[in-house]
Amino acid sequence: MTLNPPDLITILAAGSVGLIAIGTIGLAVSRHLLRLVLALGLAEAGANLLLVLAGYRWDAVAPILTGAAPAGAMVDPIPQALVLTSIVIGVGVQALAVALMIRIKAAYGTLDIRELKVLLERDICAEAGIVPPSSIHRPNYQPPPGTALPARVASTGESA
Amino acid sequence: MHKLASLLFALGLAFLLMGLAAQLPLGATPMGIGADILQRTPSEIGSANIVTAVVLAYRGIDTLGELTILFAAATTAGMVLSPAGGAAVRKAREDAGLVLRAGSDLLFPLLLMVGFYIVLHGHLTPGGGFQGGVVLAAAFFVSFLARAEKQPSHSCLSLIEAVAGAAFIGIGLAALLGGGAFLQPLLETGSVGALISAGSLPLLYLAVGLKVGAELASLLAHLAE
Amino acid sequence: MNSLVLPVVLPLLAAFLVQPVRHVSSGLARWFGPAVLVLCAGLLTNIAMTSDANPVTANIGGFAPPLGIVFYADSLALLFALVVPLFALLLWPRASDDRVSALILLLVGSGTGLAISGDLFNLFVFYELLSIACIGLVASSHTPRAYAATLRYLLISGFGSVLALVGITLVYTQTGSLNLAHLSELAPVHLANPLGLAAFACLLIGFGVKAELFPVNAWVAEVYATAPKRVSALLAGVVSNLAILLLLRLLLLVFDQPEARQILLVLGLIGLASGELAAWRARDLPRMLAFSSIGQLGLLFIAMSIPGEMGLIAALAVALHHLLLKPALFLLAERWSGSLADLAGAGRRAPLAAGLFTLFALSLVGVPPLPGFWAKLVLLLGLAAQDSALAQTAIAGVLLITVVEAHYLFRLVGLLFTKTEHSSVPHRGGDLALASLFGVLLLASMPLLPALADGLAWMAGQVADVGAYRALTLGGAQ
Amino acid sequence: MMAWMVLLLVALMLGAAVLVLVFDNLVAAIAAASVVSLLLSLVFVVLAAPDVALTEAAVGAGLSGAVLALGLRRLGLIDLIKGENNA
Repeated sequence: MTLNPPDLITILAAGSVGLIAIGTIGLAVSRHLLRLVLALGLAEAGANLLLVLAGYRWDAVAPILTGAAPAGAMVDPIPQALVLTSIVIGVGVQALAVALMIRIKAAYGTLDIRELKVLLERDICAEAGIVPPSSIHRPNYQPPPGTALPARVASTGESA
Repeated sequence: MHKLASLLFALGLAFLLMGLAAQLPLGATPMGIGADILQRTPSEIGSANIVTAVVLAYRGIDTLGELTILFAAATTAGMVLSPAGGAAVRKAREDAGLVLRAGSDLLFPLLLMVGFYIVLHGHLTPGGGFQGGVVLAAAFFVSFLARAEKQPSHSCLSLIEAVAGAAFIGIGLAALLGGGAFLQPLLETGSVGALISAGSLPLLYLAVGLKVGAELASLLAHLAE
Repeated sequence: MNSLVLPVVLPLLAAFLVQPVRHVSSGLARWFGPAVLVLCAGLLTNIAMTSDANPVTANIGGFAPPLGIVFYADSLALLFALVVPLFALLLWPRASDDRVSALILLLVGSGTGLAISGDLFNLFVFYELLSIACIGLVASSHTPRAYAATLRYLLISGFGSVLALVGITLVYTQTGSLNLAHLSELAPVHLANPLGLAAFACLLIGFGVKAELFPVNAWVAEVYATAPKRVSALLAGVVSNLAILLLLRLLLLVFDQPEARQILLVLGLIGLASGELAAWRARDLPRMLAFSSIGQLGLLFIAMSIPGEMGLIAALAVALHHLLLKPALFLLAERWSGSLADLAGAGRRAPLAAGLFTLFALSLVGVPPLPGFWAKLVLLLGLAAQDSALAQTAIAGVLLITVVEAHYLFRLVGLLFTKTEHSSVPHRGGDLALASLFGVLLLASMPLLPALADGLAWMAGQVADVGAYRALTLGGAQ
Repeated sequence: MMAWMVLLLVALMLGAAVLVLVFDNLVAAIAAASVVSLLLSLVFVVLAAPDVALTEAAVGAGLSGAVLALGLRRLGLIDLIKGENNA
């Protein structure tokens, strides 16, 4: 059975919505920092696809004047200009996240978001000189062997 | 149990978003401003690629913001990766394999040419400063990967970056000082489709291409250290 | 030669040129950043003076508004645009190498742009630039905990930018335009349906990350605790108020619907409650101030939800009060960044700092002679004017939460002045001079309250006058 | 005919996107993310948006793939010389 134009657009809308949903799920569920960054990239790709789709006309051609009289109606150029900007924003944020991840792995030794939250909480409490709240869901959390915890955190841990 | 909960959350979210997207008049969205730009570009700006006209002329300050976002991201990544201000100790790198060395000798000039082609034809064919800048950054990065002794001089890259960024704003300010408005297209529009056309747009895209190329080359070099 | 664009563009140009200037002469590089900020502040005061109080517009690229991008600066936008360079000048981070001064200049350029731009996607671009500059400044403290807090902040603001992009797409598919003035014409027809409300919700949560709105403010405590205190002061004071101004402009011009205001009221109430209770439980000063800033901004959202000019006056009063108070408190936090228990008796050795803290606590809670009281009074009167059940619960909520706020603030004030023989607090030299400057400003504003009130009322009138906004921008003034 | 091709493209893209989250080997996850970008740039070509397609291909597939792979090498999660990797 042949698919007529409106189906093309619903397929693409489903694709963009699927990408946003998969990206959001990845952000909500995954534990590894790199997977979170990839999921953020997916969600941004989905939003970009939706924005380009917003300017699409079924029977229109690309907005490039090719010398000959403009063949038919042209696609709306404004969403394409906006998506150009937002793709490059996405990759800028991604490069920044990778740089931060390298530093975090060097300092905390872990890239698991839940362990990181626990270590961050202990670090802030240690810097402020207070006992980390016992409400952390794994009270006697021992960081994986071989992680070089900043010295002060380790020391207050024993003395508290 | 965890997987099931996330699956249900996924289906619910997809269903909600699909309901939202189904209501959108996609395919027949109102094109008030877009149609107006399609008519006015050939005469007013003279660039064959109308998206370039929107990116650089009608919405020029968006692109300046975009350029600055990439500058901010690259600066912060550089600051995070080498807090000592670029004097990071460079691990001894040995030469890459024969394939990459031979390949990079062949690829470097080609990539450079393609990169500059995309940047300089931004107002005629699809492409422009951002895409060409990425290709230029790839060209420098391939040669950096292949040869161990090839060290990226961060100071020279940041100089190109600063000069190109200042040139972009300078062209905009020239329009402002010349009595027009900021980032008003200067010079005559020439005939649509000719290489020298669309006034100051090619110059702006050249500045964008150089800046993006230098920034991303130094970012990749920082990451690869 | 319309110079409204210069305060946005010159900081960006200076940020690009900081590196080469360092090569030219290191002496000049130290004063290059602050000099540009002084120039921008001068330009803005010049514009404010010469425009004799009617709004100024500037078309970017010379194209008429619905087609191109327009900068529109009425008195409120000029006030906020002036505040950004001044506060950045006051709170210039001490250990500032080139890259930090470049990021501060980017923050000023994008902040000013956010205050005066009149185009929806242009606001999104400046908002993203502001967010990355803030991320860079927080990461500039080069400690592992700052990097971890910054990465979580980056992920949340990344998700916020996805939502904001979806919101912009929804608005564009409905109206086909991005210019705020044009949108305010099309909105009653095209955006009054549930889809318009969905667009507002996406934009609200997307742009609400910086305004510490309820669902997306998980980053606040960690970032303000790990960032350098001067950066936290700048973020908590100036940047959150810029995000509020952006949301206020969207609410007034494009989404002027009762449902939108109810969303704001509910989220503001939740933010207020969660922020103040978390501050009550916090056990170190920086995080206590971070949570109290969430609470204050929740109060600001409640004020924004009040329709009409009364709501605007309340929102401006609370916003300016927050703008003055939060940086000062964070400057004090630099001196006492340890745990609250250690601060027992700290007031004995630093009477001026403790006195200032007491003054700020009194004004935050809203004790009569201080401006904090008047801001809350106007807010409660605005809420009382509406007869909806939601507004009544909001009044009850605000009063109850003020009790909690008073408790944890005066608990600390009492702790400061307790008599203890020994004190283990290592004294770091905080910015006492700056904090006392804010204190003097606060005290000086007390006798001028009537004049300030009229000024706010006139400003609110000008902001609420959407017709004038539309006429001036679409009228195509140069 | 064209709609069938687009259906295939979108199905492959969503499949690759799911694989990004499902793969436990991180290098494969990055490869899947580049595949999503590449297929997305093909979809942009179908949507008569050549500029955006070129940007998505150059920036999405190329640059972000390179940045992530370099990041992984710096994180020590892949060892280029020996080729095996530990997630």
